[in-house]
Amino acid sequence: MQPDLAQPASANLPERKRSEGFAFRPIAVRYGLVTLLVLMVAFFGVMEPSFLSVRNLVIVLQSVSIVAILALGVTATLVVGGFDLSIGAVAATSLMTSSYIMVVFGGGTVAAVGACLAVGALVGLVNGLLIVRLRIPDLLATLGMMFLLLGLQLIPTEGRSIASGMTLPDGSTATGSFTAAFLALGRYRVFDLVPISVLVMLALALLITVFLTFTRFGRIMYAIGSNERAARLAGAPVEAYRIAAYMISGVFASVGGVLLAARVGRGDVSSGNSLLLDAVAAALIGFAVFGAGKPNAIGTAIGALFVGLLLNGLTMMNAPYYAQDFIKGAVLVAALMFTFGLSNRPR
Amino acid sequence: MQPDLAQPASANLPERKRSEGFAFRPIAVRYGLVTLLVLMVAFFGVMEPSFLSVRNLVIVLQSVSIVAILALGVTATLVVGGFDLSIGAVAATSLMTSSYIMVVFGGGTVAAVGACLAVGALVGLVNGLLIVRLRIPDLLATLGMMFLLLGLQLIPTEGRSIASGMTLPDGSTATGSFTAAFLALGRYRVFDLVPISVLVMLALALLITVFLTFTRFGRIMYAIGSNERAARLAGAPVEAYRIAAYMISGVFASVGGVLLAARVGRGDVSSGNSLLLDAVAAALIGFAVFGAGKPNAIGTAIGALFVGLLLNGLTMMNAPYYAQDFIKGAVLVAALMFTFGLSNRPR
Amino acid sequence: MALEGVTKSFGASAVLKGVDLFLRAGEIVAFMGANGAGKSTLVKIVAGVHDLSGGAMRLDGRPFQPSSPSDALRHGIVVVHQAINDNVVLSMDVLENLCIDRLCRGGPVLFRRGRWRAEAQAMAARVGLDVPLNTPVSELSLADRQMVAIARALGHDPKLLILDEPTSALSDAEAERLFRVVLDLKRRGVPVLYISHRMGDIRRLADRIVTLRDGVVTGDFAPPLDYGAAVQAMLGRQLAKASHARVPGGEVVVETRDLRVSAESPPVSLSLRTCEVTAVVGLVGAGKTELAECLFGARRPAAGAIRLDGRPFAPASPGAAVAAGVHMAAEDRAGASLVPDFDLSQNVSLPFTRAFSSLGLLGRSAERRHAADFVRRLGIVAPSEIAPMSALSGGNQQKVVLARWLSRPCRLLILDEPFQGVDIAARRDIGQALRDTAEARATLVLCADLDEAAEVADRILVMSQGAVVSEHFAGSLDREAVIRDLSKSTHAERHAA
Amino acid sequence: QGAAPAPFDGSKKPRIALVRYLSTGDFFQAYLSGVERQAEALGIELRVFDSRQDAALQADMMDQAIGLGVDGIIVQHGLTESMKPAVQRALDAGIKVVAFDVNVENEAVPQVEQSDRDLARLALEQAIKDNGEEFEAGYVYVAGIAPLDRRDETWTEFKAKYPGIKEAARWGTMDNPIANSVANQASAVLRANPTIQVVFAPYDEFAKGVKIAVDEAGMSGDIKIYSADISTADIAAMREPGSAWAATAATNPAVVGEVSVRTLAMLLAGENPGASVIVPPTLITQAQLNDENIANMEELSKKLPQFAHADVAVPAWMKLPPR
Ligand SMILES: Nc1ncnc2c1ncn2[C@@H]1O[C@H](COP(=O)(O)OP(=O)(O)OP(=O)(O)O)[C@@H](O)[C@H]1O
Ligand SMILES: Nc1ncnc2c1ncn2[C@@H]1O[C@H](COP(=O)(O)OP(=O)(O)OP(=O)(O)O)[C@@H](O)[C@H]1O
Ligand SMILES: [Mg+2]
Ligand SMILES: [Mg+2]
Repeated sequence: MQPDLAQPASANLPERKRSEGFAFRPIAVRYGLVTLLVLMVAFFGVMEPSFLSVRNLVIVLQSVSIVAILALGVTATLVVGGFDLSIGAVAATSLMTSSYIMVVFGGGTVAAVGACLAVGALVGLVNGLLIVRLRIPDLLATLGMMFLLLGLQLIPTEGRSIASGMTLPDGSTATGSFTAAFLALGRYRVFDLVPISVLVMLALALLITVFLTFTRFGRIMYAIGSNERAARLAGAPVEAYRIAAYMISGVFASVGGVLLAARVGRGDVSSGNSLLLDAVAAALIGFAVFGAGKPNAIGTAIGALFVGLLLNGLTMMNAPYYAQDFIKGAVLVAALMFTFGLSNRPR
Repeated sequence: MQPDLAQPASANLPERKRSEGFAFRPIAVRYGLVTLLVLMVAFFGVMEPSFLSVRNLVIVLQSVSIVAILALGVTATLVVGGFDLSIGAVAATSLMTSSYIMVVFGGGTVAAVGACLAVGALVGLVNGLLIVRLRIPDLLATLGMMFLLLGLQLIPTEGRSIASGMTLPDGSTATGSFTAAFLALGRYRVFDLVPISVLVMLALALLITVFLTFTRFGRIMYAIGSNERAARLAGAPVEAYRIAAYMISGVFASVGGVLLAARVGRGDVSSGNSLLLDAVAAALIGFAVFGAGKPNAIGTAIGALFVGLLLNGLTMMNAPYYAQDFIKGAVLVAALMFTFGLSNRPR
Repeated sequence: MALEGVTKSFGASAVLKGVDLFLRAGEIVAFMGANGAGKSTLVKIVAGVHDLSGGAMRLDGRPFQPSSPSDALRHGIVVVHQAINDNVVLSMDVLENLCIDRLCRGGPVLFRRGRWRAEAQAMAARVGLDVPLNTPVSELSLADRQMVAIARALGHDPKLLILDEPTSALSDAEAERLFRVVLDLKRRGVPVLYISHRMGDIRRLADRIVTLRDGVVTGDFAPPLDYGAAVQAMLGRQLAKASHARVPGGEVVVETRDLRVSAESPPVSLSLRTCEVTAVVGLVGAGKTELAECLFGARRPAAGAIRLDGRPFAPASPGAAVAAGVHMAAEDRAGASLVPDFDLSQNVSLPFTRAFSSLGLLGRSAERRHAADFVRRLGIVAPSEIAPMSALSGGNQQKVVLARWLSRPCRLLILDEPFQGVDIAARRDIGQALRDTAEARATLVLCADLDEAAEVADRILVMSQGAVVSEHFAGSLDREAVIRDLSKSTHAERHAA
Repeated sequence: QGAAPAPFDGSKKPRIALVRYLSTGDFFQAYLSGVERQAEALGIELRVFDSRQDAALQADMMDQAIGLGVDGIIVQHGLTESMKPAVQRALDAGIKVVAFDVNVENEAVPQVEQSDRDLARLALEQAIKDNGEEFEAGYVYVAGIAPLDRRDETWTEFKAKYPGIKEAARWGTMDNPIANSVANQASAVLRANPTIQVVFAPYDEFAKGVKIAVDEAGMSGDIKIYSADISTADIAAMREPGSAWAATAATNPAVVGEVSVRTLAMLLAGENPGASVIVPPTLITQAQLNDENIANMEELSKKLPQFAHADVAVPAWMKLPPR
């Protein structure tokens, strides 16, 4: 990436000489996935001209926005060498929380959104403490948290979804309703075109990219993910960073949940498991983008876009859902073969 | 733990004085989860005497058997430092394959079971090759495989469930049906008490425990999981072992699928949805059993049993499904806090 | 800095049993002790990695109790730890590694490489580290990684510098550059605690020697330094004079013909015989490790042929090499040899599980007996033969690696930097053990340090830039000539280029 | 009201179990509440077993219920193949069984049904009434889900019967949150097929998703959605100004729950409720909701008596839940 070097490349560093002649491999590795993306767009564009309309591309962005936001959050935990399985459940919990606050407590937009973000941060904090202080392995702690939240979010309504006028477990009727401002988060379109969720996604993607790639905090997080011991010995407050990563992940997931609630307009009972898998897929595909080979925010965003475009195009072409799953899997595997198989990283 | 050394401790072996005083921590770490299990059983037994009946315990075993088999398979991949996200999809594919062979092709029991095992081994092989040869990260390769299989299994029937007399996509009617022998795999009870799936689970648990713990192959797999490079430089054929681990996982998952098909008696598209997460949970809880802190087969089996007993007991006590999720998550987190938080492993 | 009655125990085993130590400004204190004496433990207490179990520490007269490594760093205590991979982040490049601790301490939020480049270059230049700043550290040799760690440590303005066996992976040229910087720091009044098993280093640097044995200080030697007495205080016994007569080689076991480890490297032709211990010395980066890897099947040579017992030998993998009777103890102990989750006995038996199993089932007691035997023979300091690796000191971990590869007969035994972190006495013993068992196999030892090589070898080959440039023999060793041959060094060439 | 026969004469507190295949979502929650209410009215002790869409577990739970020694079991959904032997085991143990929405192929087991075919028929008839016999339709469907498969049969019949109905696109997914995922798909479909006039989405989650997409595409004026099932949230969605959701056909799940318990109670009392007990569906249109100003399920029950109570399985002695 850096055209660095004060000294001329020394003779016994063979890897510095790569640039002589046209090297196909590194280019294939670096741009393979992006090329595939472009080809895919071109193909769908030819097959179905309306695919390439601005409106449709906005639709694609909108459809990936929530997954992308979750994926960006989980990327932060991947960077510090962790993994957050609870994001789907956090999003579902946040969906229920915001609905509950507005519909049952009659709360306003700010209260609803604020409570969700607080819940996300709190869950992230608890995850982080379980992992850092009690040294529960990441997967295990967040899996436990996932089950816990899946149950917890249904307890207040006894498994009912939340809508204005619903009957509460105690027999009374909920009097609140979704506020217009809250619904606007899901429905208002800037310039009558771009939904707010897309803007939120773009903003968060930019934020986390800058954070991870260009700030010293990001550097330290990568260092922790690569060699926690060395980072600790170099003076990094490893615990604090790891907890912070889980809090980022929790907050992002809760933002996803808020946008979901605003779009759906009710507190839908859902496990969020599909969100989890799609977000994880996006974050992992991100490894392959630009041959990064490690978690990175830009890659995650492109990974989410990749899946979104693919599914949108296939839906336009009337492919049934199972064929979409199949093609999604096949394209994923093929793209990864391309990227990882060609890169000759040493093992 | 171990009575020391054959030789009298040489001058530079510092003496071990552990046995002075009662050491609470190591015991809590080692037997914490098992104690919790026993307490749980006692509690449910008191609250609902029929919980402790032999029949009910057999029901628990039967209800965990399929998840446990998948979890045992995924344990093998965890041991070599990998992860197999495709197990749920493999089980579902195997369910559909066996049904398709019997119902559409009119095949026999042996053909159906054989084909499933072959599919499982093949998927494992492909996973292994993707990971080992093309160096795609484990999570990513198996996630792609998962989506691919989820779609693929639905293509032959266009998403319909497979049952005798079903209409095929080409308009004809399927003439075959589940063979009695195949259904017996799910329904026959030895001594009119123990279902075959329980026996299969116990046999596989024993097999994989012996394999991982007591054979040199298992030893080498653990070495690969702990330091792959060191294992390779100690002469281990690392690639072969890692591929083998994925094949074990694939075959176990397909056995789970066969048993599921035999129990359900139909190629049902939605069966197998929750298998992945439950199996992963069991395998991860296994880390905590006996304070192992690493993947292990006995722990996995006990982990599966733990969840099974909990859910069975809660059901008996009329807890609604969401409360079950919540309690499952809470107990999981509590158990893990206990085990990992107390162990003073260095970081 | 002063330590008063510091004690430390892990569980029931007391490692430090009341250590008193003080460091004055501008003084280099050599800290000597046999493997497992507790040196690194002490270092880690000062560095805030471990809590102390008892006693007290003072810094500038004030009580000092670092709660974490970052706390110690803030107090100006800079440490290069013994385990090299604890000092570097492999996935990051040289520049990032050089400035990571600074990033942790604060500064502008945005990380701009440009801002750090000049500084990083200065840090690298100070120790003569000569690699592009954007090279990922994972691609560096162990020695260069060590140099990165040292460069970072020296780049601070430390109040106290602690170097825990910094030269174990270095050859004389790098070590000399390190010494110059350390001496420079000393002149500026920085106290230095220097831990090494190399007498050469200690002779060069030490103002004072403190010896530690089994967790207690057994000697504090002020100038004029009596090195013999210090060694005796550290070991608790006299060290026998080491000298051996050259044993001539027997039959040829391994022969390489025009072997090129990579397309650019020169051809290497050598033959290794039974009975004889051959050492290859060369500066860091001379290509020793690469040659060894070719013989062991861990690297595919670009050209040339190897013959083993007269038959062509082209191992496709380390597994094939082990099967053919070629054993190699790799250079990177933590990365390439030890399995952290395994206990001592399991680490010893790893390549030879077949020998301890019947029908695939492992015989645990035979395995443990075997390991216990080697614990005794190599003097490994460990709670038991089933101790986890994390409970062993660095030198003792190295001995475990050696025990592994010495534990079965073989045709060719390759030891790449076998004496990293091994104390003087143990080095003698291991050298003796090597020589005693050399009869039935060819033995190849790769060392950056000439003293180590001379101690064990019958024949010494000097390697420079991938080529074997001269051959010397024990008994008639002309050190000056060897050093001259060595100094046609890679680094000299590099600078010329 | 005649004297109640044993065991409802107070001689003993009967115990029954509800063994469920599906439990997540409003329909199932409402069904459960109906079961609970009717059980309470009859003085029955109820045990609930949730197998969460795990057919094998559902069979295990049947055995668990048998082991508990209950007097009767209601099987709520499930697969014929896995439930048939399990139900037989229950019958062998002398337990009375009622099945809701699953055919266990057993004469001794009465079937409670909310006729899915009728649901689809009502909705589609309304679609034809509103749009004529010729229109371009979108269809949301996921195969392999039993009630959807049955509704799909009716859709296939209608297409054959009215050749003017053209199915322009078909989509659907069960990825949760379902409404959100279906909305994503529907957005793409509507871009590709802007001429669609009618969407048949025979499951309220599907309809909700389509409605979101239609709103986002600004096409609420051009498209009408017909669906099945209803909940409080659905009512709100249907009643939004300019909502594209024109009509839905539904049975009141709570009523179905009550009927299930009553059917079992008749069996326990030794009476014969008949081989199949059908709860008739009701068509609910947007206009109706607006005219009557209905905001939730309770008001719907009040305003549409046929929705509040199904006059099936009500022998004279049957105690009904208070309303
Ligand atoms: N985490 C631990 N748990 C138990 N014992 C430990 C632990 N760390 C070190 N020890 C023991 O403490 C003793 C001193 O170890 P230390 O690493 O300080 O030795 P050292 O003097 O640095 O030796 P070397 O020269 O080999 O580096 C050793 O006997 C070791 O077994
Ligand atoms: N993974 C790698 N990628 C690129 N270059 C490497 C790699 N490992 C080593 N080198 C370079 O190859 C050259 C030879 O390295 P080698 O490790 O064989 O030297 P050596 O003589 O064994 O030195 P050392 O004393 O460091 O072990 C060195 O210049 C080194 O920097
Ligand atoms: Mg040490
Ligand atoms: Mg080397």
